[in-house]
Amino acid sequence: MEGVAIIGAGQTRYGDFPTKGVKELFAEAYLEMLQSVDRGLDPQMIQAAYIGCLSAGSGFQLGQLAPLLMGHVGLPHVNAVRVENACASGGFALYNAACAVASGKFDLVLAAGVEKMRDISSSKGRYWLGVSGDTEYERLAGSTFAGIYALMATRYMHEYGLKREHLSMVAVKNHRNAAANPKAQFRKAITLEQAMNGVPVAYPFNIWDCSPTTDGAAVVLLCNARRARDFTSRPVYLRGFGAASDYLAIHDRSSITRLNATRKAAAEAYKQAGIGPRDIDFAEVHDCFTIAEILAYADLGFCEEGRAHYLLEEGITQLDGKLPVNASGGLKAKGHPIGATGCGMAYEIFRQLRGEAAEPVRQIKNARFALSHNVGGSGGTAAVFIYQRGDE
Amino acid sequence: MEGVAIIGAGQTRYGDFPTKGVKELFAEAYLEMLQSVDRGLDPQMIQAAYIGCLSAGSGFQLGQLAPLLMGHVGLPHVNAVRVENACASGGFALYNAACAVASGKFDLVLAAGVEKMRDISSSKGRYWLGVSGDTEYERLAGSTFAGIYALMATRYMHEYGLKREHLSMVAVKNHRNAAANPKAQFRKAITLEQAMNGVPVAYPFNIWDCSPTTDGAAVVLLCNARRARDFTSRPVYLRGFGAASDYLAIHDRSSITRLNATRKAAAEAYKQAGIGPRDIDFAEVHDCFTIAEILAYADLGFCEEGRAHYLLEEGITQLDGKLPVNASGGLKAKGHPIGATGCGMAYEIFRQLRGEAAEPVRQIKNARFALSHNVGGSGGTAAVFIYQRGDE
Amino acid sequence: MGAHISIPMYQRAVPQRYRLVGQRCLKCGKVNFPPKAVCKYCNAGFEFEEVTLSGRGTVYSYTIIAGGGAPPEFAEQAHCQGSYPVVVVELEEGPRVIAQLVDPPPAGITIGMPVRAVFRKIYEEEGVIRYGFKFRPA
Amino acid sequence: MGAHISIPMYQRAVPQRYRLVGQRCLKCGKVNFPPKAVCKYCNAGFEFEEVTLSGRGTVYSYTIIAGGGAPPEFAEQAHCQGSYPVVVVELEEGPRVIAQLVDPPPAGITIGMPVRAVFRKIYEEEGVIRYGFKFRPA
Ligand SMILES: [Zn+2]
Ligand SMILES: [Zn+2]
Repeated sequence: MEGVAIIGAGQTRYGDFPTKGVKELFAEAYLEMLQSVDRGLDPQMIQAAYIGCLSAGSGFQLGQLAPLLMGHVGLPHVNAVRVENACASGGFALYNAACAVASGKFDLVLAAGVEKMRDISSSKGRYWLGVSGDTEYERLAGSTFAGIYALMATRYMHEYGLKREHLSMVAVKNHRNAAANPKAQFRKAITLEQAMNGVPVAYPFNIWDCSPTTDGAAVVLLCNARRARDFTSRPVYLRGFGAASDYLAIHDRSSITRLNATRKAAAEAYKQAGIGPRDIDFAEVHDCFTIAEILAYADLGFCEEGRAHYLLEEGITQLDGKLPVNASGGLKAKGHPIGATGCGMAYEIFRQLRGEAAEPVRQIKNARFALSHNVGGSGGTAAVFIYQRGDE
Repeated sequence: MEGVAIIGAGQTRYGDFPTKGVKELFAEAYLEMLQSVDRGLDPQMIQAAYIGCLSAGSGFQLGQLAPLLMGHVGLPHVNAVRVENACASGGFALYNAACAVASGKFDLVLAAGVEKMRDISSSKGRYWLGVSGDTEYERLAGSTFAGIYALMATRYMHEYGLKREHLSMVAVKNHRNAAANPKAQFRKAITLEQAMNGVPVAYPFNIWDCSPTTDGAAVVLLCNARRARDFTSRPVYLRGFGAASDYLAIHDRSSITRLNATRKAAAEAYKQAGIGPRDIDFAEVHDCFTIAEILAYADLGFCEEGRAHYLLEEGITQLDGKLPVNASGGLKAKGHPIGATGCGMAYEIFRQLRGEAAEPVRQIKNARFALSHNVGGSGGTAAVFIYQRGDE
Repeated sequence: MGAHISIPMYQRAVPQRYRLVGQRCLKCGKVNFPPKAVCKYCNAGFEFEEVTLSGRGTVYSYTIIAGGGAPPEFAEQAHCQGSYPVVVVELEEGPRVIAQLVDPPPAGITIGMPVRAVFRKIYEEEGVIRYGFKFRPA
Repeated sequence: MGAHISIPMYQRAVPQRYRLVGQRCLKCGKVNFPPKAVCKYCNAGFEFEEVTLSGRGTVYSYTIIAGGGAPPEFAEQAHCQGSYPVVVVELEEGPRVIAQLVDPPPAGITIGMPVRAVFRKIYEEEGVIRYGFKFRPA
């Protein structure tokens, strides 16, 4: 297998952009990616593209979004395909782009994600978004996507003594981080009191426990590691990439206080990278709901099962803690344009590891290894990536 | 790069199955695939799955169909992802499964496709199917999917003197082939007169120029070529695989009497296989409309541009001709369950090259190399595969 | 359209929705619900006998869907009730299943609480009432 | 839902639909229509000046959509007209574009026939009439 490096990355601001469609969002991220390749690149050298998207632009383009986007940016003949695993679509785009480079068949492959969520009324949006789980059973039970994660949270509280405050501590931390991120959707810190008293959504969640609907796109360019320094003086290496799935319906799973897809994906990524959880300097994890970040801590090996909320109490995952998690603000506050999220995490890590976090206050210093973690729906799929700073 | 072999394949009958949903169709093809692995296989050895689907079961499961299907057949934790390029979704599933094996990361990878098209009323179906092209422009012009291919046909007639009869000759040939295929949707030969006088759909097409709506699934198991004979005495090798895209809207293309995506994908596949069009003994090509098979002949190098209809006049692509095309009946008469089509072609070739065509009358003899060709929509994407018989 | 359950799709699962028909794996003896093509316990058995579940079980987890956030096909119910509980129930035959809880106890839902299945209207769409099981305190 | 063009999406393309606004590539000088982020002729230019197309061109290819097979949002038109022609037009500035042809000549449409753009109702959906260009014989 060939080594894989990231040599460029771009991302739109996340938010609500009525004047931009899916093509405009993608092009904006793509052009920023091109500019980030510091030794220059002829775009016609790009050979393949993997594009993550769930709703295909709020449903207008059900088929073949990938060639539509590539034709829009002057790469009409590239081998382009859409990959879809709900909220992990971007992560699976990145995973399969990495496989394509690792196979030796291609030297330069694009991984991208895009979602235009705010073009449709919220009633239609609710139809689209569904439960991101097993529609035939979970949706017919009257549950929403929030409801499925809420069922996990209630059980976790029962088994491990998690309190309502712990959920809110995730929201407070991630909003604080987003406040410093110029590309985040919500640039506003919130208090613990606010976070605990939002409008109810699905017990035990209130509105502050839930990620928003977001327009956005992210693009990452992968390169055979042997050629990376032709294009940039500061590549970031993708040392490990893992992906796995689980029963889509939570009622089919043996436990709902862990995500087996994350555990299997993480094991694959750590093994390939030859490192363990203790080597990770910072991480971007999938916090579509506050409980999701809490589950991720143990699933990724940052703590033992059932002990995740103590990491929050101890401040370990704050920006100034020992293991910052979601320095970007996370899905919760940076925003969650479904298909883009997995690639947007890679964008954040690429910038952080190169010392290019947009504001000095949010730059994580002396980091060598980072991890990103992208989950599909309620854990039906997951992808985990391990990155290494390249300038050593 | 590692070599890639097909060691098993299964396919449902194609047709209209009111009692079977997307899970049941997939399971039926999967279980036939398992049985075809003649030296036996522990399914738990399967490491990854690529699943092609456009409509996700007529729209009920917009996200994460892949883990839903894998959980249904006892492989809940496999790395599973949906890939989508409209009618080429199955071909891109096969392509990416092949890349995954070629990378050396996996030894056993599933490529599958499924489509449940007949669960919804035809008015809703027409919304779903759209134009399989650039919706924003082609659909707003009032065109259908048939209309887009009809525009290609009209121009082809103008440039190269193609006649209405030539279109019908494709339909007659493929219906004749399907009549002998027990898995085909239409098992009935038609006369040239019938084929020329069907109900109009979009000039110059009538109903006999168009593929039907179809329920169906197909599953192919890929293996690292070095391990193939552990599982079967008669592997089929995937010697070349190519994929490419083009402008999605036909008005953006420099020519509409050729598919550049097919040409680029074929060049990649031929180069990898180290053979040329003259080495191909038979082919399954993408005949969603009769003109599509005619375009494919030149795009795949079987003749020069503009001379495809002479191959029909000379009977070269008939079952008993020098280069049989669509022995299965093709999309036209075997049926076209969108996401399944690309993998269904691989199923047909796997069976033919192993001497297992279900009826002796349709067994192609002494074939060594075969080709399959899967197109997305009106040519926005294409994938081409070259297969070699393994028992020599 | 979106996450729409078509009428044919709904009809194919009527034995499950009306009568909780599951399947006992002939290889490992465990009961799958909803049905699978391959047993989810042994990941190997693919032959089954039909078994109708008792509908008795206990609450494994719960949530309360707030009215404003209900899926559109449940909007009417949410409007009338303000909010409604959804539970995961562990059935006495082994499988867990997700459904609504009716008549929740005034003191609140608790994990471990015994419940039993009841047959109820789920919602109406395309002129067809979708019926199925919900649970109520036993 | 399906292949639905939302109102915001329609509105973003109003300059194209109402006034045929294209873009001249500052690198190669060619005219793109519909607009692209990167020029489709040189695959390199990404800076453009706006140019309003004349709407004059010739028929590059054509089809006639039969009434029964029209997309649902065009069903009313198909019902009234029985069938309607759709053409690809090569515009005098270079780009080709797809649209309907109104008032087709009684002797039939021919490739190479001169046409010009006219502003027409396309269809009505969600209470909003979508207007845009069609072509007619010049
Ligand atoms: Zn069993
Ligand atoms: Zn240019």
